[in-house]
Amino acid sequence: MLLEVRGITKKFGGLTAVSKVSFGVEAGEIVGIFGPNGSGKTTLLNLIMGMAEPTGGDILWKGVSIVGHRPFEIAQHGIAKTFQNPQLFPELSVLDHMKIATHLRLKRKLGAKRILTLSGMRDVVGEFLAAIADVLRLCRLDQYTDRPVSSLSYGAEKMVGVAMALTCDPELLLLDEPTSGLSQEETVNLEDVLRGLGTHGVTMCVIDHRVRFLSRLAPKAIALHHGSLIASGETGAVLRDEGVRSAYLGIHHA
Amino acid sequence: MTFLKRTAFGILLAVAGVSGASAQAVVKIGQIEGLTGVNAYWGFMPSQGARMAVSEINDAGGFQVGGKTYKLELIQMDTRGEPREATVQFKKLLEDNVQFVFGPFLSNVFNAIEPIATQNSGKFLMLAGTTAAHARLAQPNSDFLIRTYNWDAGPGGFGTLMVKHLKALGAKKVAILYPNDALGKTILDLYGKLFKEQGIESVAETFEPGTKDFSAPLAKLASYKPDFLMPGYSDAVLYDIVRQATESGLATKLFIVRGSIGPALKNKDMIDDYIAYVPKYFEGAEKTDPAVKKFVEDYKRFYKTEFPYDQAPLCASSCYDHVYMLVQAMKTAGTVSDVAKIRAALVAQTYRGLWNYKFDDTGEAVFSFNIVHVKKGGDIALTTVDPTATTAK
Amino acid sequence: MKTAIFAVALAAAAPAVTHSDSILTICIYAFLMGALAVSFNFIFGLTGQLSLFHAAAFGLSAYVSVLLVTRLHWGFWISLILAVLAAVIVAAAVATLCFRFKLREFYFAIVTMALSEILRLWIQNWYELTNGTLGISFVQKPEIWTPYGYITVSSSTSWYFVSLTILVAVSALCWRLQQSWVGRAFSAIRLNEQLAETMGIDVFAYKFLNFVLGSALAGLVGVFYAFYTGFVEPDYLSVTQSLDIVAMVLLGGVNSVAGPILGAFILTALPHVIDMGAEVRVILYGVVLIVVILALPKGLRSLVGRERHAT
Amino acid sequence: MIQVVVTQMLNGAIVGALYGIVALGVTLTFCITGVVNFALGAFMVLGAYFTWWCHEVAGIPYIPSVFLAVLAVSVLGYLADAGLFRFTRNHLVNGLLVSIGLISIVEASVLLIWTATPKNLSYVLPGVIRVAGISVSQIKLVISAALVAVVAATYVGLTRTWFGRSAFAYAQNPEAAMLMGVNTARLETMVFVYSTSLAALGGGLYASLYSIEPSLGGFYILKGVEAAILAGVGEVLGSLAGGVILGISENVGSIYLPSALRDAYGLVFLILILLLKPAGLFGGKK
Repeated sequence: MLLEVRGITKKFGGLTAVSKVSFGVEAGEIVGIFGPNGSGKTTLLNLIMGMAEPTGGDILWKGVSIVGHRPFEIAQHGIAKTFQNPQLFPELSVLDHMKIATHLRLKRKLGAKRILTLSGMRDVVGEFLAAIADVLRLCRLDQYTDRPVSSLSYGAEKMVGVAMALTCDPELLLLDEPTSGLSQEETVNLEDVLRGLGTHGVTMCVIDHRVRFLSRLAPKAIALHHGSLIASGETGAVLRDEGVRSAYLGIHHA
Repeated sequence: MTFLKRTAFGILLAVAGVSGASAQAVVKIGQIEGLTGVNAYWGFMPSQGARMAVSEINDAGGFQVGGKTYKLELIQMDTRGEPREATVQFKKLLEDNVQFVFGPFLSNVFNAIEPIATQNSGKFLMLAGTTAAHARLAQPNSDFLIRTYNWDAGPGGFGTLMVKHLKALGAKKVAILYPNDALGKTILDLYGKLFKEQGIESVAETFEPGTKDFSAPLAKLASYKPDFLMPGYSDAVLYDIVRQATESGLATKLFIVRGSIGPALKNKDMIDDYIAYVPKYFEGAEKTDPAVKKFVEDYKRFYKTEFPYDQAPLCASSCYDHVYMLVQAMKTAGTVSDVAKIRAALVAQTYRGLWNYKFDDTGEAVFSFNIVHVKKGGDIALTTVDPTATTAK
Repeated sequence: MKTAIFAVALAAAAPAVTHSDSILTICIYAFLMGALAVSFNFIFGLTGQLSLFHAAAFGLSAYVSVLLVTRLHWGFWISLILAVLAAVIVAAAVATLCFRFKLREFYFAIVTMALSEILRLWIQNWYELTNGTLGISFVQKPEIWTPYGYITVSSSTSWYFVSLTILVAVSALCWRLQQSWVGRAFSAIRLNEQLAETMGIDVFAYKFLNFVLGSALAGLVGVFYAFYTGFVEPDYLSVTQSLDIVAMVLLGGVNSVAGPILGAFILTALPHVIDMGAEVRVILYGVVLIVVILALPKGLRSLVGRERHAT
Repeated sequence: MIQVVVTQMLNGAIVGALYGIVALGVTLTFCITGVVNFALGAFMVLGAYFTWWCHEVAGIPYIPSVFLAVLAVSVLGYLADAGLFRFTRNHLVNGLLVSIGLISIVEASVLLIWTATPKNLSYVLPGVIRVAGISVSQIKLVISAALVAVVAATYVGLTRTWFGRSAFAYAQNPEAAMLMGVNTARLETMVFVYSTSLAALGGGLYASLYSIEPSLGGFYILKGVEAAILAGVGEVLGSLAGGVILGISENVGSIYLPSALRDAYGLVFLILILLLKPAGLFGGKK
């Protein structure tokens, strides 16, 4: 089991955002996380990424608890996350973003020895440019390489987020609402990209509102409602689940 | 045609002007003080006096040395009270071949430029006011330096005398309240010793420059039950300290060795006794001494203001004298460039201007001064002390 | 890069042209303040931390070195090293305090200011050791090795080259780091701390490193500044000093290496270029400051082409 | 000894009230325009000198003099905002720099016009009130009362009036306020000018307590900022309290410890507060 979540709980003051959720992700799987607004999906991902401290329960990464680890440590373990509304470095170009994202690659490659690279004038990022180019091509951003992110479309901005996450070459990729705010054709594009990743064997947990998109993408799924797990298993089954249907119909028709 | 005439005339004038200038020999006087910044107060006072004297001398057609007429050119540099700025400004003066430098009053500035001055010893004269110059005078190779103020504890210094005077009044305990800056610290140490010599007990409290509310330190000092409070060291703080001390009754007998009697007069109904050393008690002197009367009137005319009977004119007047003393020394030395001769003449002279001046062997000034008693209601008792008449050179 | 080398060459040739001691002095101070500004920009420009502790690090090292040399009669170079070490230790303490408690922007500025004020007051009131407000004036000058053997740095010309060397060294170091993966991490923190963290950058560690290194460089400059002036006083650590540095950096332009140097030169030389009444000079200083900031919010550096960036 | 301490607490509170009025200006401008307006120090200097001039030179009675000074400075404040600070909105550092420039301009101009010698107002309401061995000067009491009144009035104005509420709303969430139909540009200008007039008032009242010199502004603005941060940015009544706490910690501190370190006592207190309660002593919201 790559990632195992055991009875994780998060309380914000009075309300319980996530309560006793347990599920697991095997290497190579793509898991869709279903659930209406405010069902605690985003909080769940934040808990995994270490961006919020769980009130109870445990998260195991390759069998070792990572609860209490800071986000940068969790990133080092090999988990990367994208954000619902794209988080970027204003005023920098797409390439600059990718270069920053190579931070972990360099660390994994040289460890403490990377200090020595400072003695010379050469910029070690040179070695990763090829990899960056691949990622950009894969994410269909190659034509924007030197554009400042501020000049990109919303869809492209979100894609930059995905590209950065990929540049960290993670073992597990957490995607928070990747299609929200995307045009139809951008969504299709994104879906292809993610499928591509799937075939490359990248493990993913994906939150999304677009049920069809997600059901096409993720063979396995879990569903949350009011913070608790109401169904999990093969995606079709989950979506046919009564509880899940009523939960959704309760909010809006999908 | 008229155009041609006018241009021709203009050219003539220009030529005349130029030739006139070249015929007119000039002696440069530099002044290096902090004219802006937190300590501007200390630069402003002396610069006023110097400016006045120089313009007077020039308006009178300059002065004669060796049958040649010279005028003065005053170059006032602003150090902002910063060593960095002072270093540059001082070097500028030296490069400008200025042979006579007035100032500085600030010891940090003096400490910063002293090495440069020492390197150029013999090329110029520095007439410094700061107490930091006192220690330097004692050391070898100090021919460049003259201290224009009289050393509190020196022979004929007012410090010793004032403390004796205080002793005579039966003071047993004195509380000192001084700013925690260079001069403050110097005076503090100095008077600590002087009081001890006279068997007067003293307690001291210092405050950060810029402090305006002294209620806490005053209360603290009052709890020692001192006979006198010695606040310092300039009118900039005295007005506040004296007001707060007397108003609250924490201290009504004061002892001042720097600063004017202005604060006493402003609080005259609150004070019991206010003993101050002032180089000159203008209010009295202008009635008796024509030179002082003239100075006061010139000052009003020159700066188009009322004559402030406080610390400002005290320092201004001294610097005013220094300019005349220097000119006097040039005349007696018969040169405007041989600084060694001029220094000798300056140190040798006994000058009777607004103040009476004399120098000791090290080149430190000794001058006449008044001890003023301001009693409740503002009646004033005056003692004039003139070491220049007594102390042998 | 080329322009930089050209500028240095030009600067190195200057003493041959002018013999004016005062001009050399202005240059020396401009070089030293330039190096100080660059080291400040290393903190402020890269990680965006508005440190008002900079003058404190500068002054602390100055005092430590001067005390070691004058009181214990130790050599200049060992004193230099220990002085910089002192700056490192104190800066590390400050950084731990501020960054552990996650003080941001303005609060960070205020706390660093408060700490530097406390340090100043402490030095100023420890008369036995520091001679307090009287300051310490001393004659010792550093000895350096040259191809012609050891020489004592005392003449303005020799100081000119020493200070130029310091400026070049500090600038080169900062430039190199800014261009590297470390500089990239710094900028990432400035631009989006949360994202930087999820990219695997240890925000605390890098902020800490950045602050300590910048302060250490300030300390280095402080030592040479003190030994050139031959006098130290508590005002070395004053808030005004820190604010002057901020002014230099912003005037020249943040987040470049040339900018702060430019700013330092202008603000150091300006008062001497304006040859007017004391007060007028100060007024003009203020006017220049305001006009430049309003006309060029990115500083004078933005006038001449953009510096290449690795971020 | 107990009397001494109580007296010092009183004095500290009064001195602190002066910090408080500046702090209030700092807090308001910071909330609304996102700039720490160090130039308030300069406006305080002007307020003090104008008051002095009106009273001593023009011979106008004290209270009208203060009003005139405040009026004059507010006009200058408006000009400064329209000409300078309008361009540094929400840009902390540039605003800081413009303020520094302005301070040096004002200080030097004052030097130029009124010279470096400190100016003294002829005493307004001299004498002290003594109760049980505790003595406080009358003018100090009156002035602190005035300051408290002004702060209270400001608070009422901000909480009870539509303008005040919209100001608060704006401080919380500019977009929302704009949708509410708040004329943000005008709001920012009004708040800026109001805070300058507060500084001027502080200066005018200061002039009746202490002798004035051009450099007083720099000292007081630092205290003002400290007090504002101590209280928590955005706290109206808090800023006064912050100033008072600062003043008391300084005065009482200097009884037991050397008064040369006076400024340090407030600072230590400030640091502790910021570390333990970053939102400030009274700051509720983040």
